Amino acid sequence: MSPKQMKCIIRSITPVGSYLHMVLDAPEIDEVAPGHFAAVSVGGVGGGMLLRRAFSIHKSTPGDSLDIIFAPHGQGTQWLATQSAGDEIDIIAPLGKPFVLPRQPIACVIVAGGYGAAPMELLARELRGRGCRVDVVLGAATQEKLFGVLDLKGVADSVIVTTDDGTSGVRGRVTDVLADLIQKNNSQAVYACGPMAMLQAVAHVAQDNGAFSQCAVEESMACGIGVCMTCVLPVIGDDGVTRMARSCVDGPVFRGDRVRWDDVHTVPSDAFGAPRPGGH
Amino acid sequence: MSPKQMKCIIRSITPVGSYLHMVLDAPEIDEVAPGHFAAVSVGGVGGGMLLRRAFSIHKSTPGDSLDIIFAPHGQGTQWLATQSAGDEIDIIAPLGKPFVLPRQPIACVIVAGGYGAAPMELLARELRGRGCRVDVVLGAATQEKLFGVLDLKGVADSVIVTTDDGTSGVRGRVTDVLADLIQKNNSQAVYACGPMAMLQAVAHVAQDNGAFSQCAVEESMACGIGVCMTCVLPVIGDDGVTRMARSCVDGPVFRGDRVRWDDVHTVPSDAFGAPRPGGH
Amino acid sequence: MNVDLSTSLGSLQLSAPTLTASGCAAAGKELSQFGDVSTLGAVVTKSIMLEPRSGRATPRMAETPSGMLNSIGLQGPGIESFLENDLAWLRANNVTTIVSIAGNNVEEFGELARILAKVEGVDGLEVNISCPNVESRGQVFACNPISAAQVIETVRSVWHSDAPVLAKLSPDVTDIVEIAHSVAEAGVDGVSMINTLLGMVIDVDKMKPLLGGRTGGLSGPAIRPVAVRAIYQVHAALPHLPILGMGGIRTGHDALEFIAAGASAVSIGTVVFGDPGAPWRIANELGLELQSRGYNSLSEVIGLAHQN
Amino acid sequence: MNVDLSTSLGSLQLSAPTLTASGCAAAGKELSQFGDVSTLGAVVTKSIMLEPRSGRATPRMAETPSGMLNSIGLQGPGIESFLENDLAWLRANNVTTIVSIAGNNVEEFGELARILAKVEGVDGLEVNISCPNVESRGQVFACNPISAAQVIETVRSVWHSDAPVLAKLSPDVTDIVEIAHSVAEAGVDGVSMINTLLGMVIDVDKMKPLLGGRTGGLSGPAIRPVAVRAIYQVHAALPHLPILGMGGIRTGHDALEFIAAGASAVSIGTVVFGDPGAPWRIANELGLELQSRGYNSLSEVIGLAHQN
Ligand SMILES: Cc1cc2nc3c(=O)[nH]c(=O)nc-3n(C[C@H](O)[C@H](O)[C@H](O)COP(=O)(O)OP(=O)(O)OC[C@H]3O[C@@H](n4cnc5c(N)ncnc54)[C@H](O)[C@@H]3O)c2cc1C
Ligand SMILES: Cc1cc2nc3c(=O)[nH]c(=O)nc-3n(C[C@H](O)[C@H](O)[C@H](O)COP(=O)(O)OP(=O)(O)OC[C@H]3O[C@@H](n4cnc5c(N)ncnc54)[C@H](O)[C@@H]3O)c2cc1C
Ligand SMILES: Cc1cc2nc3c(=O)[nH]c(=O)nc-3n(C[C@H](O)[C@H](O)[C@H](O)COP(=O)(O)O)c2cc1C
Ligand SMILES: Cc1cc2nc3c(=O)[nH]c(=O)nc-3n(C[C@H](O)[C@H](O)[C@H](O)COP(=O)(O)O)c2cc1C
Ligand code: FES
Ligand code: FES
Repeated sequence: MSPKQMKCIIRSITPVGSYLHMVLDAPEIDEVAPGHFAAVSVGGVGGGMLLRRAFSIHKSTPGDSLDIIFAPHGQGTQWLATQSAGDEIDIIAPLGKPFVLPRQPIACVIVAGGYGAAPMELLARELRGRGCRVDVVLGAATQEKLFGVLDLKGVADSVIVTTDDGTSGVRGRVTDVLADLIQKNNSQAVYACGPMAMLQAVAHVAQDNGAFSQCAVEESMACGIGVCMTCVLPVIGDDGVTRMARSCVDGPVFRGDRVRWDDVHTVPSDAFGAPRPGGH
Repeated sequence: MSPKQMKCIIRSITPVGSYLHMVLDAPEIDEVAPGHFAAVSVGGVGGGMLLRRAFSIHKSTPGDSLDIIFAPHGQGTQWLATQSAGDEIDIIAPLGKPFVLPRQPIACVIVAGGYGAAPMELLARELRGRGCRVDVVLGAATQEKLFGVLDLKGVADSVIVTTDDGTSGVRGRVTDVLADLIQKNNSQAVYACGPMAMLQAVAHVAQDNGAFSQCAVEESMACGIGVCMTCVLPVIGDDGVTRMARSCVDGPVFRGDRVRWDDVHTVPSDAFGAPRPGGH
Repeated sequence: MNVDLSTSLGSLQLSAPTLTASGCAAAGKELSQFGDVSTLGAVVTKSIMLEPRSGRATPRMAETPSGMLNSIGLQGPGIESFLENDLAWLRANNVTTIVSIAGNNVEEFGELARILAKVEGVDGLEVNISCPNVESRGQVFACNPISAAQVIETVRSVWHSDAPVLAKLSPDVTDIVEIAHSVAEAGVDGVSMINTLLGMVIDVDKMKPLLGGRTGGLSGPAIRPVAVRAIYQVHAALPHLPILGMGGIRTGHDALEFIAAGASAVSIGTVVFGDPGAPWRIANELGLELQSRGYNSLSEVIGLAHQN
Repeated sequence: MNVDLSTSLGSLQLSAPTLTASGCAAAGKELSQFGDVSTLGAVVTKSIMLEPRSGRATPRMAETPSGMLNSIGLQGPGIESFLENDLAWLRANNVTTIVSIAGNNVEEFGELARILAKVEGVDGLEVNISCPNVESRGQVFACNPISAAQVIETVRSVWHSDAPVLAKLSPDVTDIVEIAHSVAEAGVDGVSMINTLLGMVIDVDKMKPLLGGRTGGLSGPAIRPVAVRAIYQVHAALPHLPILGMGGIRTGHDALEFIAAGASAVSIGTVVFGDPGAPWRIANELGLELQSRGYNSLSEVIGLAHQN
């Protein structure tokens, strides 16, 4: 389906750990796939903030509602946190390329850091619906920054929690337990969403252990719809050529083995159209 | 008293005709005199509006509350109209030079156009408290734009209403009835607040009929506290010299016979510091 | 609405007064999810260069009060791919198209114009001279009346088409009227103004400029008063030179300011990022603004603020 | 807070890093209702001219997105009255005072400096060269490296005081580094930047420029990225030239951006209109920003963004 710009009434906004869970009335929304995101206007009339904020779609019921999970962080998300049930906000959804789902009922691992877990319940349900085994690793810096543990326990075959400070689950990083999990279940696909450093590590562990990975990246986006070219990162194409791909329309989900993680935030010298010695 | 910057919780916000009546919790407010104004921040966090909006103080109880009456008009007042009881706004009050009150129990006329009536109940009470006779003329384009009719009826010796379209009271302008009123009661002072064109007409009628006038003007203000020099108008000083006076600190109340009404929005060539032929 | 919103830029008739701004709508395709781009005045495409170009390192944007900075660095596929894919799509969809071109030196501008002169579907050329001249220590063409004129003369000499050539001016100059005079003499059919202002945001955690490209271009409503002033000045000096106005237009009311200052049509840029439907909405609002003030057509309002 | 916020502008030691911006705090008295102005780095007074001056017709201001336009036209009482009333009040209240001066021609600047060199209580001079030179068809001094230098040389030649002389630069130039070089060679002890950008708003009901003076100066957070860029460029070119930074500073975080870009102290301008306590609040916030990042003093952060 193609994205729609909609005015939505906030049905509820509820704290969940460090996050806020916002449910929107979205009568115009169609089918949403896991990994799709929504772009939300912030700041209101006469506001000084021009750009939308991107959030993974947590849940959605066609013709009815759409949920997001967000962390009050900078100016825009802080404003969003002050909104209440009954207030109207403007969103565009669904946006981006969602996770690619396996055709076969293979064993999969879902890995998420912090609010990166937002789209994962939807994903886990889809995978289970296709007969896949689904093991989950959820990590965060500390307990309050975990999201979705209970919900995912209700869907997945197993859920392992890691926290940097040990306040919940295993003390450590998601990658500390990932290799074992892949080995044990002979997992063939890893689905990941979270901070870029985590994604990079996950992609490597997956590759080292013979699994395919799908990573939802998070890059600063001005438009979210593919027209501005701000959200790029170096991604290797089918032809082996590295291009500065737009994470909003070519992503946010990319194959983990195709993103040049070490070169994110740079333009590799062998990228398509990169500056040549002596100018272009 | 000197002005204070205060965070105030909105106690209530209620429509009155075309206007909104906002009552603020203002525990820090001291004594307020009729003609003082308040400057209100608009737009909230990250908002694009830097400047405060000025409103006459309608009522105030020291240590307790402060009321304003406003018309949702441009961007800032429209934002203000979306605020609700319980929300916090930032105000500076009291500002400006209030109406000068007579020492003797003379007969006075109060003339107001539209929301210009906001400070007039307070003024009428003060004047009555000094033993003055108080007659009131309230005008507006149409009935919904009248303000304070009932309240003033409760305080004043008489109230005449005029509307341009005749939807309430006498069809016509406040000045249509003013001369008669001054003559009839031998009024010695006229107090006015409203649009500049009305003030000009009132000042002339007062002068023609031998009365002293005090006019609260309304000029675009950037700071409201006397530091920016945006809010000026040509006013004749005690020394007979015309100066570009700041309406926020030298006013907003000026003697009607001292404002050079025809020259408002210009710099008269005989004003102090006016450009001389051939440059400065 | 019975207000005639059609307008023109030199010989190019536009059925609607709002266009997209270069770099803010790619080549129209993505935006077509939010409206029919063939009903816009025109799509002005992202500035295209001869060769494919990767652009600058990220971060490429920073939100600023009522504005944003960008340092894209003209990422694009190069003219060949542009013709095959982007222009082909625009033609197939009957979109009025103004192609924006950028070069590293005068010759590249000429080469691009030569190529584009030969193809169908180019309804106008916007020459983005607000980019650095690698042969002049990176000085921006539009910041120097002589190099600005050289670009235009070179383009003009190979441009054998009726489609208008517009020069896109930078506001980062001491005297924009001087630059406008210079490109007018060099033969442009009109000017587009304004491009972004050079700005910077510092990341105080990393203690370095936030953008990968260090400096970036400031756009959005923050710069609107600068754009209106620049257009007013140029229209006052060169009343017959058509102006495509841009810089922070968010509403029909804003657009009317630009028209009154002297623009014949307007481009919608940064505001599209927050509101992809803006180019259509603003055209509609502009009609209502004109109607409510008793005007029958947009054309009668062009430059009207100069009469009072 | 155990962060040392003291700083300096040339020979002038400042106990606090925030100053008022010229024209945004009159001569300090009105602001003293909201805080003790003697605790600010300094009060920079509204630019004063030789003669009393009425300023421009109203309206003199327009709110714009995250900014405002003003066209005050340097209304003021003239130097004599300034000394008698304003400077006397500042001295009596122990306020560190930087006097801003403006002239219609080079001689007037010299005359003002000559007068001020003789009086007590002038801790610094800010030479507002961002005003029109009536002898050069109204071109702004700060827009021309030669006339900018002439003003500074003339002031310098009569300024026999240790108090620093700062030149206030305009951002409305093609190359602000060139102007900074020029005034540095002419002998300034530092530069203040930036003054406002030239802008305009059209009143589309009256169909004419809204401001009485037609154009006005754009200030406020809208222009902050332009200010940061200008300061960064000048500090890169002239690392030893002290900079007093200004342009849309609203928070301590903003102030830190300016310091990191190369400013030694900052002036708070337009934001004072909405928040008269801002100069004190921002100094405090700046201290917290430094503390939370582990810095012990403001001075160690000046220009730090150039190292990464
Ligand atoms: C595809 C995608 C999905 C996301 N999903 C979620 C989610 O489910 N929950 C959640 O809490 N956050 C999510 N984020 C991150 C979220 O978009 C940012 O935290 C948010 O934009 C920050 O806005 P702000 O107002 O707090 O910060 P500000 O500092 O005010 O933002 C300024 C500008 O920078 C952009 N920006 C700043 N940080 C980020 C960032 N980390 N990623 C992208 N843009 C940024 C903003 O969009 C804005 O344009 C997602 C980001 C992307 C790209
Ligand atoms: C001393 C004084 C007392 C006032 N008392 C009242 C009152 O009791 N009730 C009431 O409804 N209004 C009152 N006004 C007018 C009120 O301040 C303006 O209607 C209001 O500022 C407009 O803001 P806006 O957001 O609607 O318009 P915008 O167009 O968004 O305003 C833009 C800028 O222009 C200024 N501005 C615009 N119109 C006016 C105006 N008419 N007067 C002054 N500044 C203006 C605003 O303050 C703001 O800075 C008073 C004005 C003054 C000066
Ligand atoms: C992300 C981005 C990319 C841009 N790319 C170009 C470009 O390629 N060529 C060009 O001439 N202008 C480019 N511009 C400038 C815009 O076309 C426009 O002139 C400027 O942004 C002011 O208008 P606005 O405030 O409405 O965006 C770009 C602007 C932005 C924000
Ligand atoms: C109302 C107003 C009046 C000003 N008057 C002067 C002035 O007299 N002299 C001067 O050098 N700068 C003057 N300025 C410019 C400011 O000092 C400052 O350089 C500019 O506004 C940018 O800072 P800001 O965005 O913090 O206001 C004035 C600015 C404003 C808004
Ligand atoms: S955010 Fe604009 S292209 Fe991706
Ligand atoms: S509003 Fe600033 S001096 Fe009056």
